[in-house]
Amino acid sequence: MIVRLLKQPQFLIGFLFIVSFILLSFIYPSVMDVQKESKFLYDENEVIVGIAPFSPKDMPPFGTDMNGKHLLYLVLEGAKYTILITLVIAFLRIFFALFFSLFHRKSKSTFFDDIVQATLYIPTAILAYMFMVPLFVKDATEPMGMMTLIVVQCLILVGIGVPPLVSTFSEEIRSILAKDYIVSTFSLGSKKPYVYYKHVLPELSSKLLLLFAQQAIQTLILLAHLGVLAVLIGGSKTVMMGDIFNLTPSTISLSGEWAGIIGQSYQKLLTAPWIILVPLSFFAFTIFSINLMIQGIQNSLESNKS
Amino acid sequence: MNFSFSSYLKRLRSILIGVLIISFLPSIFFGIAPLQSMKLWEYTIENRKYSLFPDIFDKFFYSMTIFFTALLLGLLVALLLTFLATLLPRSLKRAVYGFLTLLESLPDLFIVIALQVSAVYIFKKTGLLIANVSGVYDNRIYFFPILTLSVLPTIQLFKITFLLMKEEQNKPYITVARAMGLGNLYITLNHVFRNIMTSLFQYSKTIFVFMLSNLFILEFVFNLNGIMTIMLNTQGVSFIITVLFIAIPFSFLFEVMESYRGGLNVQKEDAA
Amino acid sequence: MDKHLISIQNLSKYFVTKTGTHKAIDGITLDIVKGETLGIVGESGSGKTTLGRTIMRLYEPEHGNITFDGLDITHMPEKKLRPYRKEFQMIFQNPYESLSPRLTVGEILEEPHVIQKMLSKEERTKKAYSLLEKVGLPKTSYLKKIHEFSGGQRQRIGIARALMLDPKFIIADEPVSALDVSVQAQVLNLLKDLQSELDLTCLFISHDLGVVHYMSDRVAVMYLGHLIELAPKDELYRNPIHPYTKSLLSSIPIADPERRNAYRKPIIMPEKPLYPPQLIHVGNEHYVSANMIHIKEFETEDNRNLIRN
Amino acid sequence: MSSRLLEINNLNIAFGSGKNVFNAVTDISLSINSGQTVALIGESGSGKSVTSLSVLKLLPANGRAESGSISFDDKEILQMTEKEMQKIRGNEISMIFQDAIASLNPAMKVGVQITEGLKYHKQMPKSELRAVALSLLEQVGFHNPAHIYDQYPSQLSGGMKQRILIAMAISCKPKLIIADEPTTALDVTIQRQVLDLIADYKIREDASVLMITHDFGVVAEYADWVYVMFGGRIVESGDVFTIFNNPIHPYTKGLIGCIPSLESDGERLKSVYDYSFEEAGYKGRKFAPETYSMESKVYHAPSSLIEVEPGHYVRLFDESEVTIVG
Repeated sequence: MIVRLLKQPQFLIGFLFIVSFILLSFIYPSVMDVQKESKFLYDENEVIVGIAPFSPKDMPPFGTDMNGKHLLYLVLEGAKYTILITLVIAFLRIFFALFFSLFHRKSKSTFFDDIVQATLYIPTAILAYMFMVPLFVKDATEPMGMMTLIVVQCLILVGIGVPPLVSTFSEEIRSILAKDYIVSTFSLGSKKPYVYYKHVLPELSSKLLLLFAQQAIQTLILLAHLGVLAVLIGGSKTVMMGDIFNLTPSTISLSGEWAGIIGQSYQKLLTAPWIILVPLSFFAFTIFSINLMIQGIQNSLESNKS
Repeated sequence: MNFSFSSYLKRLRSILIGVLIISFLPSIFFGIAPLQSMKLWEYTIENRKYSLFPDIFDKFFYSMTIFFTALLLGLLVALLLTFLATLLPRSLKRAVYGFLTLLESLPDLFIVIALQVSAVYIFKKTGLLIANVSGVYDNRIYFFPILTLSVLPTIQLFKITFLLMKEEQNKPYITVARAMGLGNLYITLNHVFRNIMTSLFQYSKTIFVFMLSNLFILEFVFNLNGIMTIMLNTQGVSFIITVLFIAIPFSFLFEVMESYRGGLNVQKEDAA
Repeated sequence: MDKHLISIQNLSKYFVTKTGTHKAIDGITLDIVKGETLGIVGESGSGKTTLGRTIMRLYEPEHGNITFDGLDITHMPEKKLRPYRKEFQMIFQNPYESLSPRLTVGEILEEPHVIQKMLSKEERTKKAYSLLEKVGLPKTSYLKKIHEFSGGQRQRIGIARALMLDPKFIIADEPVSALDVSVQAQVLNLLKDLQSELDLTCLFISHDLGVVHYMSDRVAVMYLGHLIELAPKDELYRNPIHPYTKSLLSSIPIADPERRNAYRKPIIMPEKPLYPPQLIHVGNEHYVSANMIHIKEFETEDNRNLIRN
Repeated sequence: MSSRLLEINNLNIAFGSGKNVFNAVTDISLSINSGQTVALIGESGSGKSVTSLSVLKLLPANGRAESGSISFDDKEILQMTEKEMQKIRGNEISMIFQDAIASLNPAMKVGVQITEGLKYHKQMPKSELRAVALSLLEQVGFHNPAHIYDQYPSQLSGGMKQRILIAMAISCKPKLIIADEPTTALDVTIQRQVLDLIADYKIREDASVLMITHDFGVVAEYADWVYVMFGGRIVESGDVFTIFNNPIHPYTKGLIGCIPSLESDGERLKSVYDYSFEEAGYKGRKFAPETYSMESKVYHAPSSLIEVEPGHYVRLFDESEVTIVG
């Protein structure tokens, strides 16, 4: 299966982009001089001409954010967090959904289906927001350390994605179980776990990769939305910005992932749009490369069916 | 068309239970949030309290006008594009399809912000304000929200009709129609389009769900304070009411669609 | 043990659908003698496949009971039934759906033993090879996957698999309807040879009366979930009583142009009776549903004496 | 107008191009007189359906008639433009397909679909269409035409849908009906009713029928003339009585032998492979094509149809000494 996938050009391009991006995000400090900050712009005779944030025209390649940090480095720094968090969340969603759908059919509790029905009408961003706000309030009262906060946030993002996935899986499993060769295995007296392990899961596995990639895209989009809502992974603290005359509270993302960049400078949208457009376009690139991987997977699925 | 009211009620009941569970889960996990202090029928924006009831109706109406105009615009543009696509040579068709997957992977947030920024940029450069960019307290803007919200349905509807056109061509009933000596144009218009419209019903459910979450982001970025903004800022009972405001009409729509499709061909694999 | 390997009394299986309960099979009573092949013929919707699968306990029957080799297995819990499952095996209709696309032929053939935890690995492989040879497939197919085989070859693999556990009773559910007519004859002959060689009792299900006639000793006709007529095959062919059986027989085109009967008896599709018909013995092992006995035109000469005695 | 309605002469049809070209059908010659039912019999992959589709120029995109001629009513079909073909399809030649389940537009009422041909070809006004549709429905055996008219295809059984297709096919009173395995997917009781319908139409309108089937019983019951096809070639042809009483080609004998008949007193079914080549062949020349098991590669040395008795042709290899390449 994997060999066939690597032969698909689209899958290869998408896969290489993501892997190289994560690698670069880990090794870039040793490769480029990171500390470069340019809070002020001096013209040839040392006169301060401009103050951060600078547009990509003044400060290639991507310009800087409010406190002069180069967006290029911010984005590279954030890449590993965003992509890895997304992959972990997508994987956990698939894992739990598969786990539930194997046992969900047994338990007659229909609450699960009710939740699935209800989630159709509530945008996922609002759903996540509803859980995140009380979490932050609780964290404010008795802080639980950044790591536990991130873990709980991830669990929330996983929990939201599981119900609709469970109904997709149950659908898939039902259609597989109806196949003749499964009926014939049961006619041999095989137990349910044996049939699941030997026949249902391998048949599902080809779909799992596809669903994983789709979940990764949904998580990326959700992170971007939460960024705009100033709900940041790893929490945020508000800090007084600007000089003493106009102290504007602004939230600083502790974990530095992309949505954080967007979240903390969202108010500057109209004045310094590039600060938000740059991380957003990286979100778009990642989503596009995952889409390429999906097309590669779909082609390989078709080819082995024919 | 075997629409049954009882199955619609069953669906509503299950949505109600689902919403109830969802609205109480946060407080179960993370304790009662202090916002609970406000009365049942209230929502807060920038911690100023507003009473839910008179506002929710026209806010809902405002959001829905944007939603359905965008959907209609999306449908029209998609059909136009499909018709143009049929005239394209085969190689160009694949290129169009590839371009669309690229467009589709643009996150809605990107489109919304890019549009807003470019509108401001054009205004700064040329002084021409195409349309107002954000809904300050009570002036309702329509042009940009509808344009942004229609991008997603246009792409998805076009991709689906595009796929269906290809799929439908080699269906046996097309060969039968050709064997009856009917012209290709006649067949495309009377047979293929008619079928595509009916199978569009099946996919519209997923498109609707996507559009709802886009509507929310739209309202936030353009700060239109429609129904979604209320949903964001309410808790407990008022949250349930807001969700039901959306759930009741849309689940009715889904019920009608499913019953209509039930009569026709078998449920197609979800391609969107 | 009495001579009936399988006997079924009043077996019924209902499926609950959106539009009400569909009585797939209703009140079927049938005995299958050890070593014989009982043919089940019926058109689509007659419930013949459901009957086969209910006997195999793949469906839980609503009422009635199934006795296999003197043992009532109708509601036997799965755990207790498991050892007996190796006694009755099934051959499926669609060669492209009834074998796993991922396993090699060897794995497919040995899976029954893996499930029933019988024989060591070597014995399983030896048996797999011997059965491959018995169904006329080369030894090299052991390592191949099923997408490398034609429909006819896949059906042979299905037959080999059904015989791996040395069953006493085989249910063949439309084993040849998906095959080309030339391959069909080969598979039918293979089934006949294996049955006599391994002394198997067989239930042969098909919509094609010609195929059922060729394979079976006795033939049962099913219509809309009811058993309406049962007789030795030649008796049924020469002296059909139920109007539906008559229509069935007269619809089959005879491969002989001289005997084209331009005039054809009209096809009668009787309404589905409310209650399952009772079968009455009308002489030389010929059973027919009671409510058909009183129909006037049934009193033809050649079976008038039958009615008298 | 000569009594020859349809004349096909050494037609070759190929699919694909370059390296992976596939000759679906080679050197096909057959003719149908008006009022005659001709049967094309063969198994899957024998090219019988492709031949029938080529008569209406309905070959799939990558298929093309490379050489040979198809003349219908003294008009050469292969030279016709798409416009001219559209006037013939459904109007003078109409076709009935095997897969009745999917052959009707699921989103259109059945009654409307029946009269589309009339509306398109005969510009029949809307008012008359409904009346004609109802009479057509009666002709194909529906007792409640008004009710059936308003049904959608998904509400009808397989047998009913096939009758709708027949009603469609005969709506413009065509001279030739091509029935491509019209009853394979149907139960035998419905099959007879459907085949009788086609036969009644043929007699009533003195039309002719090209019947594509794999069931020799259907051929014996309904056909006047038979062409047996294998590996894209005609291996034997003749009138139905000669073919049944004196089949010569081993493949034809095999096809007839492997039908389980109700009168057989238990003798073993002969499969196609039991009729392996009698060494003698016919008058010193071997039967072509050499092997006929569908799996093995078939050796296509030059061969031609020889008239072994008036009107009875068999395909034999041209040279007597032929090296058989498996």
